[in-house]
Amino acid sequence: MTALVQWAALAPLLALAGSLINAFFGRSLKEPAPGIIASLMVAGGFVLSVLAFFGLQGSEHGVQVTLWHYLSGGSLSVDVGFMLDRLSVTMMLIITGVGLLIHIYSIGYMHGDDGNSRYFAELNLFIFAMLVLVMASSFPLMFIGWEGVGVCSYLLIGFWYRDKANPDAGRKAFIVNRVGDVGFLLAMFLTFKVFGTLDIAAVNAAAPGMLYGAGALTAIGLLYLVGAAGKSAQLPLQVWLPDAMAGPTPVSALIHAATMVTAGVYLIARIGAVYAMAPGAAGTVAWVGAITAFIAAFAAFAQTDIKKILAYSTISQIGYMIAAVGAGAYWVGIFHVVTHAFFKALLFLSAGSVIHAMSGEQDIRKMGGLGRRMKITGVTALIATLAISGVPFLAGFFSKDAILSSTLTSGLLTGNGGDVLYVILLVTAAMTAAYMFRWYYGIFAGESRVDKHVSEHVHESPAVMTWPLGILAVGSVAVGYLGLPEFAFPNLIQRWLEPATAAVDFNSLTASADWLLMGLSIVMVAIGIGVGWWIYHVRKGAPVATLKDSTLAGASRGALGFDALYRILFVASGEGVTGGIATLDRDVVDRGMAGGGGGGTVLLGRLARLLQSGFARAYAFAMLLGVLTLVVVAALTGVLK
Amino acid sequence: MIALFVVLVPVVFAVVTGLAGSRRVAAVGFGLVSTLTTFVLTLFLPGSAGISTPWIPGLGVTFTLEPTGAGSVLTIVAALAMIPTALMAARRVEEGPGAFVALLLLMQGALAGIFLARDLVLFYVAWEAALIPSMLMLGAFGRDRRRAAVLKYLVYAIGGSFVMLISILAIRPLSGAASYRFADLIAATPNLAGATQVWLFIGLAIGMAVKLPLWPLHNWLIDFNEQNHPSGAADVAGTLYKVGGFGFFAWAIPLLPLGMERIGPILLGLSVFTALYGALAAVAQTDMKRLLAYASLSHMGIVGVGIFGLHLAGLNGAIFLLAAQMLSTGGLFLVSGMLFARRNSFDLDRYGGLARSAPALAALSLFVLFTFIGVPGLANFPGEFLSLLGAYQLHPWAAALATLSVIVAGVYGVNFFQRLYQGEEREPTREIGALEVFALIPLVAGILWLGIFPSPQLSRIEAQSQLIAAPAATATAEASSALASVPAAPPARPGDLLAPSAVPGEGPVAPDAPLGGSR
Amino acid sequence: MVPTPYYVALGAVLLSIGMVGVLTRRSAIMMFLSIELMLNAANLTIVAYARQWAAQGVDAAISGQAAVFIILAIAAAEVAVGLGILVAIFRHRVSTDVDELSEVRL
Amino acid sequence: MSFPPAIDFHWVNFGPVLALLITAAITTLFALFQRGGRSTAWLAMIGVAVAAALNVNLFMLHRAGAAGSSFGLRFLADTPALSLDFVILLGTVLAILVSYDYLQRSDLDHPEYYPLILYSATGAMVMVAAGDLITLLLGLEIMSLAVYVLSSWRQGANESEEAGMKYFLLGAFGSAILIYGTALTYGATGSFVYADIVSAMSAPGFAAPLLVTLGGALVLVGLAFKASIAPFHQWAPDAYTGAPTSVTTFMSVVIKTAAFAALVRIAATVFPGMEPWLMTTLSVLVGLTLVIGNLAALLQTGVKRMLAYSAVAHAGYLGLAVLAGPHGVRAVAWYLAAYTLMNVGAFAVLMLVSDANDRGDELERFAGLGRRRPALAFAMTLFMLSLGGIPPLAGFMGKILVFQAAIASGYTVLAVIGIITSVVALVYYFRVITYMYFREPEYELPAYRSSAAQVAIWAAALGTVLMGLLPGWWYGLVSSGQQLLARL
Repeated sequence: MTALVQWAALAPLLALAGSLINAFFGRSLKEPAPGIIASLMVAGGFVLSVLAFFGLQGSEHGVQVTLWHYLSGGSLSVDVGFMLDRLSVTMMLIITGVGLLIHIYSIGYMHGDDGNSRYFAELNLFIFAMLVLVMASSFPLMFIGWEGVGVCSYLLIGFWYRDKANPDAGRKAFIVNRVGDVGFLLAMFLTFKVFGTLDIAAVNAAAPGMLYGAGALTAIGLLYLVGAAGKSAQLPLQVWLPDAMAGPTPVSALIHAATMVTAGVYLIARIGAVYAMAPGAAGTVAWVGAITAFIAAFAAFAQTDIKKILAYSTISQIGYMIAAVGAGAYWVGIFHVVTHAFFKALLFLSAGSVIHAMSGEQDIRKMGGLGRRMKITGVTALIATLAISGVPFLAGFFSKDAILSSTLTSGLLTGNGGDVLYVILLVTAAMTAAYMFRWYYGIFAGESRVDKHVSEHVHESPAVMTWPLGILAVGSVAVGYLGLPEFAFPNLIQRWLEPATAAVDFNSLTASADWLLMGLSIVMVAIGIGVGWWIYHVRKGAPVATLKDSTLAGASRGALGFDALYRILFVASGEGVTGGIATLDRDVVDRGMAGGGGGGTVLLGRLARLLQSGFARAYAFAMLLGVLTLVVVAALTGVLK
Repeated sequence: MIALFVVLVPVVFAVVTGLAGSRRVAAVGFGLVSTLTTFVLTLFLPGSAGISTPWIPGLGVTFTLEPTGAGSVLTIVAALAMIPTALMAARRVEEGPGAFVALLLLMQGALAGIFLARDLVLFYVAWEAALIPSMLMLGAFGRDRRRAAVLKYLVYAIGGSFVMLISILAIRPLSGAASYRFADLIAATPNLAGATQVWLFIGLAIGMAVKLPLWPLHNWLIDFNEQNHPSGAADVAGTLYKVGGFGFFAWAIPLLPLGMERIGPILLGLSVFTALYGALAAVAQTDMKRLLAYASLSHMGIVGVGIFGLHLAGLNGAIFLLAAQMLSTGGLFLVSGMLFARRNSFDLDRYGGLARSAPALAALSLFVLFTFIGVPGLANFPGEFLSLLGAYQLHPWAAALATLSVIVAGVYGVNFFQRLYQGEEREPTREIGALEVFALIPLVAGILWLGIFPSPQLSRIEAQSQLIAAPAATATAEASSALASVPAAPPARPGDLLAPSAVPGEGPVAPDAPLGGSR
Repeated sequence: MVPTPYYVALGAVLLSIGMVGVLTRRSAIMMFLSIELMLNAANLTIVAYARQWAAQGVDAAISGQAAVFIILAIAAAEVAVGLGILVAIFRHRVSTDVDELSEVRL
Repeated sequence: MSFPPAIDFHWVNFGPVLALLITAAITTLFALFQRGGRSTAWLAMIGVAVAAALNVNLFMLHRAGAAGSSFGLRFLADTPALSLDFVILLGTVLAILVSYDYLQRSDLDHPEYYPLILYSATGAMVMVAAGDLITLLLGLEIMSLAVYVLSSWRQGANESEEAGMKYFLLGAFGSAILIYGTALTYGATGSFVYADIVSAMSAPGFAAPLLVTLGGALVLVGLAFKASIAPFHQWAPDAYTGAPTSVTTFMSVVIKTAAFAALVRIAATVFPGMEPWLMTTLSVLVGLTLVIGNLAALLQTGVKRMLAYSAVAHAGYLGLAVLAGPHGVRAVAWYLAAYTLMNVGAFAVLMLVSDANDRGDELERFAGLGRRRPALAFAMTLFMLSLGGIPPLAGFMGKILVFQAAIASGYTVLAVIGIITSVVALVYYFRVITYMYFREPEYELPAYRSSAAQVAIWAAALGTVLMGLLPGWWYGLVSSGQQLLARL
C-alpha cells in the first residue's frame, strides 16, 4: 500500500510545472486555457493526495521520501525530502481539494482580466509552495515553503499592482510575515543547538527524552510561536490579514482563509512533541490563540467591508485552532482547519460571487436582499454562515465544540488557566454567531439598499463559479461528521490523526459533563443568533445605530488600534531611524574618515613644504643642525658612560 | 595546471582586446570567448593539481596556485558572473568598449589569482593587481563625480592593503617558516607568540576589513557603486572583488588563530553592526545604486558573522553566501544598468509601474531581488541561513541581532520592487530585449543551481572550513541544559561534537588537514 | 713637542669658524672660502694624527700624510669648478649674493 | 717607516672604471673639434658598452674565484660592487639616450656634455668600489664636480644657475664635513681602510670608541647628503627642479646609486663596530626622510618637482634596507636597479611632454594624454604604479625586499611608517594617471618626438615589467658570488 504514497511527492512538482507553463507561455495562450491547465495540475495533485490517503490507511507511520541532499555544515545535514504521514496528507487533501475548487471558481472570477495567465501562474506557484510546506521532512525545507507561500501571497495581494493601495497591502503582509519568519529562523537555530539536527521526525523523536519544561524547549516553542503568529495572523502580528483582502477574492479564499494562514496551526501540530514537553510554551500558544479569537471577533462587528468582516472572522477562527493546538489537542486543531477550510472558503467565494454581481461593490451597507436575486449564492452562504456560527449538525459545530472541551480538559493547560480560556472561547462563539448573522443578513436578507444602476445587472454567477459553491456547501455540512464527539460516537479523524501527532494526556470527563458542555455551547450560539436577529431584523439595526459613535464602536472599527499603534511605533520611527542612519553615514562617518585622514595629511604636507625655503644658507643651517644633534648625542653617550 | 590557465586566459585576452582598440565587434567577441573559455576551464578546477615554483628564491616567495575547496567554488561562480558582465559592458559602453572589457578581463584574472593563490605574497600581488583595473574602470568610465570616488577608493583600498603587506612580510621571518606557501606558514605559525599573532592579525584584518567591507571602512563602496559606469558592469566586477571575507577565511584566521581569538569578537561585533547598519541605511536611499550598495554591505555583514562565528556550518555558509551574492548582487546591478538604459536615471522616484509594459523584465528583476533578500530556495538563502545558524551555535545573541536584518531586507526589497515596477505607469517603456535576456540567463541559471543544489559546493568549502572551525563541543552547553538527567538517546544525527579536532603544533600539516579542534 | 690634542682642538676651532662662515656670509665667494677653511681644518687634524701614529711607529702614518695631499688636490679641483660656476652666474646677474638664488622653493 | 711590502694590484679589477675614464678623456679631446654633441654621445655609449662588457667579464672571473680587490681591500670588485656598476652603467646609458635629442631641442648641445657624464659615472663607480675612505672621497668628488657643472648647464637660465650654485655650495659643505669625519676616524683607528678600521675597533682595549663613532657619524652625514636623506636632503628638490631634465634624470639615478652603494657598504661593515646610537640616529633620519619626502611631494603641482621629492622619499625606502646592514645589501642593489628603470622612464616621459625650456611640467600637461599619446601614457602609468609599489611591477618587488630586510632586522616601526607614507605616495603618483585618463586635454602638446628617448622609455618599461614578473633573476645575480667585507 505505501507504494502509493510515494507518488504524492510528485504533487508539488505538478503545481510547479503548471506555474512555469503559465509563466512562460501563458500570455500566448488564450482564456480559459491558463485556468484549465492550472486546475488540471492541482487536480492531479489532489488525485495523488487521495491515493496517498488510501495508501496510509494501513500504516500508522508515514513514508519518508528523500530526493537529494540540500545543506551540510559539520554535523548539520539537511535533505530535500518529504514526510508523507497522515498529518501532512490530510493537509495535502485540503490544499489540493479546496485549492482545486477555487482554481475552477477563478476561471470564472478572473475572466477577462488581462493578468489572467499571471494570476494562475502565481496561484499554482502558491499551491507548490504550500505543498512543500506541509510535506517537508525538515525545518529548512519547510521554511522554503513557509517563505514561498509568503512570497506568493505578496504577489497575489498586490496582483492589481496599478492601484497603489494593493501593492502597499502586499508589502505590509510580506514585511509582517518576515517578522514571523525571523522567529522561525531563530527557532531553527536554537533547535539545532539543542537537538543537533533539523530533521522534524528526529526532533519529535528526541523531544520526549528531554527534561520536562526545560528552558531551551520553552524558548524553542515560543520562537516557533512567533513564526506561527506571523503566518497565521495571530497577536501581535495579526494586522496584515485584513489588508490582505486587497487581493482577488479567490485568493483571499484560498490563501487567506483555507490554507496558508493555517500553516501556523500545522507547524505547532507538526512539532507537538516539543510543545508537549514545554507546558509554558504550550500555555502561551493557547492564550495567544484565545485572545486573538476574542479580539478579532470583537473587531468583526463594526466592519462594513464584506471581505474585511470575513478576514476578522478568519483571524478569530484561527485563534480557535491555535488555542486547540496550544492545548495539545492537535487533531482537534487540524480538524477545525479542515472544517474551516470548507465553510470559510465557501463564505469568501460567495462573497466573491456577490462582489462579482455588484460590479465591484464591497460595502455591505449598500447591499441587502440579494438572496432573492442570487438564489444559489444566498443558500450556500447561509449554510456557511450557520456552519461557522456553530449551529448543530453542521461542520463548525463539531470542531468548535471539540476545541472548547479540549481547552477545559488539557493536561498542558492545567495551571495555565485552561478554564478561563474555555470561557473566553465560549463567549467568542456567541459573538461569532452574532457578527456572522449581521454579515449574512446585511447582504442577502432584509430590504435592498443597492443603488439603482448597480442593481440593474445584479445576477447569479455562472455555473463555473456556482458549482464550487455547491460542493463546498456540501462539505461544510459533511466534514463535521468525521469528528463526532468521541465520547458518544466513533471519531474517525481523531483515530486517523493521533498516530501522526504527539500524545498529550487529557483528564477525561464523564459523558454527562460532555453533554452539558455541548449544550452550553449550543445555548451560546442560540444567544448569539438571537441577539443578531433582534438587532438587525426586529429593530432594523437601531441599537447599533445609537452606538455608532461610541468608543466601543470606534475600538471595534479600528480593531483595537493595533494598526495605528504600529504605524507610530515602526513606520514613523522606522523612517526616522533609517533616514538618520543614512544621513549619519553620509555626513559623519564618511566626512569624518575623509576629513580626518585627508585634512591632517595635507596640513603636514604644507609644513614639510615650508621647510623648503629656497635659501642655500637655510639648507646649510638644517644640515648643521643635523650635525650638531649627532655631536650632542655623541657627547651625551660619552657623558653617560 | 588548470589553475594557471584560469588566471592566464583572461589576462591574455585582456591584452588582445586592449590591442584590438575600440572596435565593438572585437570587444564583444573577445569578451565572450574569453569569459566562456574561462568558465568552462573553471569547471575542471576542483580537485585539479596546482602548480608551485620558486619566485623570489632568496625570500621564500613562491608562485603557487592551488584550487582549494572554497577558492575553486568562488572562482567558478565569479567566472560565471563575468560572462553576462563582459557582454553587457561590450554592448553598452559608449566609447572605448574594448578598453573597458580589457580591464574587466584583467580584473577577472587577478580575482582568480586571489582565490587560487596559495602563497601569501602571490595572494597579495593578485589582491593589489585587481585594484588597478577596477580603479581605471571607475575613473575612466565612471560618472561625473568619479574622481572623488576614485581617490576615496584608492586611499581606503591601498591604505588597508599596505598595512596588510607589513603583516604579510613579517609573518615568515617572525615564524621562521620555510616559505610563504600556505603549507609552510601554517606549519610554522604556531611558533608565534600570542601577542605577535595579535599584531600580525590586526595588520591583516585592517586590509581585509576594507575589502569585506566592514563598518566603518565601507564608505568607498557606496561612492564606488554610485559613480561607476551606468551599465553596471563595473559594479559587478566590484562585487566580485569583495574578497575580504575570503581573505580572513583562507589566510588570516588559519594562520593566526591566537590573533583571531583576541580580535575575532570585535570583528564579529562589527559584522553584526554592519549587517543592521547597511540594511537600515539602504531603506532610506532613493538612488538605485546607493540602495544596492548599502544592501550588499549588509550582506557582507552577514558574511562576517558567519566567518567570525567560527562554526563549521557558518563558515561554509559565509563562503557560499559570498559566491551567491556574486550572482544576485551582480544581477541587480546589471538590472539597474538595463533600467538606466531606459530612463537614463538611477533615481527611484523617476520610475514606477514598469511592470505594465515590461512584465518580463519585472519578473526577472523580482526573481533576482528575492534571491538577493534571501528568499529560501534561491542562491543566497543557504549562505545566509548557515552563516547565521553557525554563528548562533557559539554566539547566540550576536547571531540573533544579525538575523533581524532579514526583516529590514524585506523592507528595502519590496520597496525597491514597488517603486520600480508597481503603481501607475507614467510613460510606457521598452520590454526586455534579447541582449538583456541573454545577459540574465547565466545568472538565473546559476542562482537556481546554487539555490537548489547547494550541497556539493558546501562540501567542497567544508574541506577548508574544517581548518579553522572552532571546537564545537561548547556548542552543546545549551543542549545539556535541556537533556534529561538520564543521557537522552542522541538525536537522529549526532550533535556537533564530532567536529574535527587535532593536537596543536603537530609539525607540518597539509593545507586541508583538520585542525579545527586546536585552532 | 706640542701634544696632538692641541692640534685637534685647533682643527675643531677652524672647522667651527668655517661652518659659522658658511652660515653667516651671503657672498658665495666668502661661503666658499669658509668651506676651504673647513677642509684645512680636516687636513690639520689628519696630519696631527699622522704624526701621532708615526710617533707610535704605526706604518699607517704615511697613508695619513698621503691623504692630506689628495684632499688638497680635491680642494683645488673644487675651487676650479666652483669659481667657474660662480663666474658664469656673475656674468649673468652681476651679483654673488647667494640669497638671491632662492627662486626655486617650496 | 716603510712602504707595505707587496702591493696587490690587479689591473683587471679596474677594467670597467678605466674604460669609462679613458672614453671620457678621449671624448673630451674629441669634443674640442666638435660643434654638436651627437658623435660624442655615440662615443660615450661605446665606452659604456665596453665598460659593461668588462664588468661582465669581471663577474665571470670572480665566479671563477679571482681576487676581488686591489690595494689591500682599498678598491673592491665584489658582487655588490659589480652589480651596482651595472646599475650605474644602465643609468648612464639611459641618461645619454634621454639627452640625445633633448639637448638639441633646447639648444644645450655642447660636446662637453657627454664627457662630463662619463666622468661623473666614473666617479660613481669608484665610489661603489671604495673599500677605504680616501677612495670613497676621490670617487665622490670626481662624480660631484662633474654634476655641479652639468646641473648649471643651461647658461643664463635662473633656475639652472641657481641649481648649480646651491648644489655646489652645499655639496662642498657636505664633503667638507665628510672629510673631517674621515680625519676623526683616522685619528681614532689609524687607518682609512674599512677592514683595518673594523679590526682596530674590535681590537682589545680600543681607546677611542666615541671619537671613531663621531667620525663615522660625520662620514654618514656626508653620504646622507649625497643620498638626500633628511635633514641633509634639501638641495635635492631644488637642484633636480632647476637642472635640465636630462641632467636631473642622470643625477636622480646614478648619484643616488653611488651614494647608497657607499653608504650600505659602510653601514654593513664599519658602523656595526661603532656605538649603537649611530644606527639609531640613522633610523630616525630614515623615518624623517620618508615622512618629509612623501608629504612634500603630495602637494606639488609640477610633475618634475613631484618626482624630485619622490626621489627623496625613495631615499627613505633605500634607507630602510641600509639599516638592515649585511642583510640589506642585496635589497639595496635590487631596489636601485628597479628604481633606475622606473625613474628614468618617468623623467623621460615628462621630458617629452614638457617644453624645451623645461617649463610646462604642470599636471595639466598630462590631461588627456591617454587619448592623445596612448603608448606614452601607458608607459607613464607603468612607471607611476611601479614607483607607487603596485604589484606586479618592479617597484613592488623592491618594496617587498626592502621592507622584508627592515622587518627581519627589527625595524618594524619604521616599516609601518614607510607603509603609511607610501599610501600618501600612491596618491600623488596616481594623480598623474588620473590626469592622463580621467580628464579632457587642456594644453597643446609640443609636437616633439625623440626616437632615442622612446628607446629609453620602452627599455625602462620593459625592464620595469620584467623585474616585477621575474624578480628572481636579478636577485639571484646580486646575491651570488663574493661579498668582501660584507661578511666581516
